[in-house]
Amino acid sequence: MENRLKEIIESLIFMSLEPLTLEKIKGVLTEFNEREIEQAINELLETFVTNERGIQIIQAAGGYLFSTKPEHDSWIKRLLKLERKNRLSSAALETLSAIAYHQPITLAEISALRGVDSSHTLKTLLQKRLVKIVGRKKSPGNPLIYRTSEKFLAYFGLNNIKDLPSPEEMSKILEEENISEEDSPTQ
Amino acid sequence: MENRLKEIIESLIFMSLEPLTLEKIKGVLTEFNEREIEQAINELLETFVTNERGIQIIQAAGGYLFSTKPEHDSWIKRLLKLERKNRLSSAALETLSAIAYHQPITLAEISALRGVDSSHTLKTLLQKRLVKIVGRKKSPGNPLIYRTSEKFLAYFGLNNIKDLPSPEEMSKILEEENISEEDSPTQ
Amino acid sequence: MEASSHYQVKLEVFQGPLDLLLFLIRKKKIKIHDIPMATITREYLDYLNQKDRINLDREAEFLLVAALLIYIKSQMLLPREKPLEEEKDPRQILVDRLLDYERMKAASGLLKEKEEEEMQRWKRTALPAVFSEDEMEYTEVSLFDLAESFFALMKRKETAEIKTIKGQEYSLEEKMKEILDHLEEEDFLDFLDHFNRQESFEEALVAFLGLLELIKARIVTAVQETHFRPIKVWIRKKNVKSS
Repeated sequence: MENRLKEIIESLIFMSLEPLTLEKIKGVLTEFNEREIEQAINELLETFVTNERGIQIIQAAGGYLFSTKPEHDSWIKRLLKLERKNRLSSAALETLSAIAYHQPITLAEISALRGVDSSHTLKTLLQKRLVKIVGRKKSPGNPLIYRTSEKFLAYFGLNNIKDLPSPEEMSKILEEENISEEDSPTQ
Repeated sequence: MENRLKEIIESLIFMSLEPLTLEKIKGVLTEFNEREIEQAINELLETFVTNERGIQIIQAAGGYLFSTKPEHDSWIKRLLKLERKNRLSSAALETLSAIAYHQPITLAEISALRGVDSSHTLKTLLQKRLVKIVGRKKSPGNPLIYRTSEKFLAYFGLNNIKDLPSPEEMSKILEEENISEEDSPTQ
Repeated sequence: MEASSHYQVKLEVFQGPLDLLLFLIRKKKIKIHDIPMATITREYLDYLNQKDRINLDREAEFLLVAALLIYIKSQMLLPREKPLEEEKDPRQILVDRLLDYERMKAASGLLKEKEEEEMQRWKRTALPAVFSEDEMEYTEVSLFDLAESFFALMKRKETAEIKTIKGQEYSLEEKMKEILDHLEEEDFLDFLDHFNRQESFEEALVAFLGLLELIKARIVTAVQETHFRPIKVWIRKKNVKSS
């Protein structure tokens, strides 16, 4: 029975194009209790660690999803006849990190942080669905406010926005970098 | 090495949208000889026979393809139904946007705006309770008039219908072409 | 003092004035907290002087920060009766902005690494045709989608109204190109959706003929769902046969 549950969950994850959340799995498997389900998922994940498999289940954006392994990248590109995937511009990455760390945030605030008008980059990010409008700020002009989306998490392989280093951790990393730079003999 | 080959083939089959033929596999894996490839495929197929897996590789239309097991059909249907509940087709989205921005509105007005008969999508939206009937218009035929519902606000995370991005804001976001911004993808 | 021209760095490589400023500060290996205003201001202005490659829009942003630098510098040069308290340091506003910026910059570097990692993992953007249930046409929508959809609708209507009646002729090639363009972007083209989007019956007809042409030419494949399902046709891009 347990094995069957594991199999069912595997097929559900397989059939989902977006990370499949635990809630959704539970919502489908109403005749199993939550404990059983959670345990089956854990066991399922384990089988992928030990087995020699070309595909694996990863956790992203709060859910589970099938993905190929990084080391097979070049073969898949050959199959799909793709040279490379498009990457985000550095402006887009900068804008995304401004939003990720300061959300919810307005366009004016993003531009102020970056020191550059960011409306065009924001548009690109909205169209790529990496950013979403979540309402308005209660301030003069009632500007729209933005947040990173679920797709943002999936795109960067994050399970949760909290997986990003906190601002404090970030400052610490930066300080250490600066110190080691100062200490380096190549002055 | 052999195991690696098996893994690669598995990931190729996974990524293929159509049954992946032996020729195509050979065409991608040019550095392996045909024998090796054929053997690896056979071994790969065997692992799916013995293992308790939710998905399997089947042969169809002259190629290999991942498939779920027939006995899991009912669960998968449940999942798809669940996902469907939360999703909107592009036609539904368009209809919903016409209602959101022009409410109160009649079916004839919606259809005129969209240029296509919208009775079917309107029905879907009513079923999903994103739209509600609020009365009849005092005009010939007394057609029903529609508005977006509370659930609509919740779905889009709005406090108030006035929080919808205005057409002016959208045109600013979508139309502005700012050549100066640095959006070319970085290598 | 080393000449700034020694660094052959174009202004374009900077994401903005703060990025340039941060670069200059790092180059001097000084801490953000104690910026030597005179030096940095001079270097910054030197960079702006090679401005032949920046366009007006960005120049304004660079000049704004230049003005800020000069202002801070002037504040520091003013004779004071008593020494400034720490929090009154006129540089503080700049320091805060730079620290914020530096953090963001570091975070964006981190995102870049993550992106690079994720690029090597392939996820499916569509399910194999065998499984295609009609869920495929459904997408998760956001407020932006909603507003965008309306915007597109209005645009379509607007152009439809402006267009006066002309001898409506639709080119087969154009319609074929439309389909291929769509397939460049997406893995699938939902056949019905596509035809619903055509403005008139004639146009839809030409689009359909275009589709048939593409199938005949084996550029696309129309896949019908298995067995007893209601007729639902999917189109997908087929890799050009190498043989």
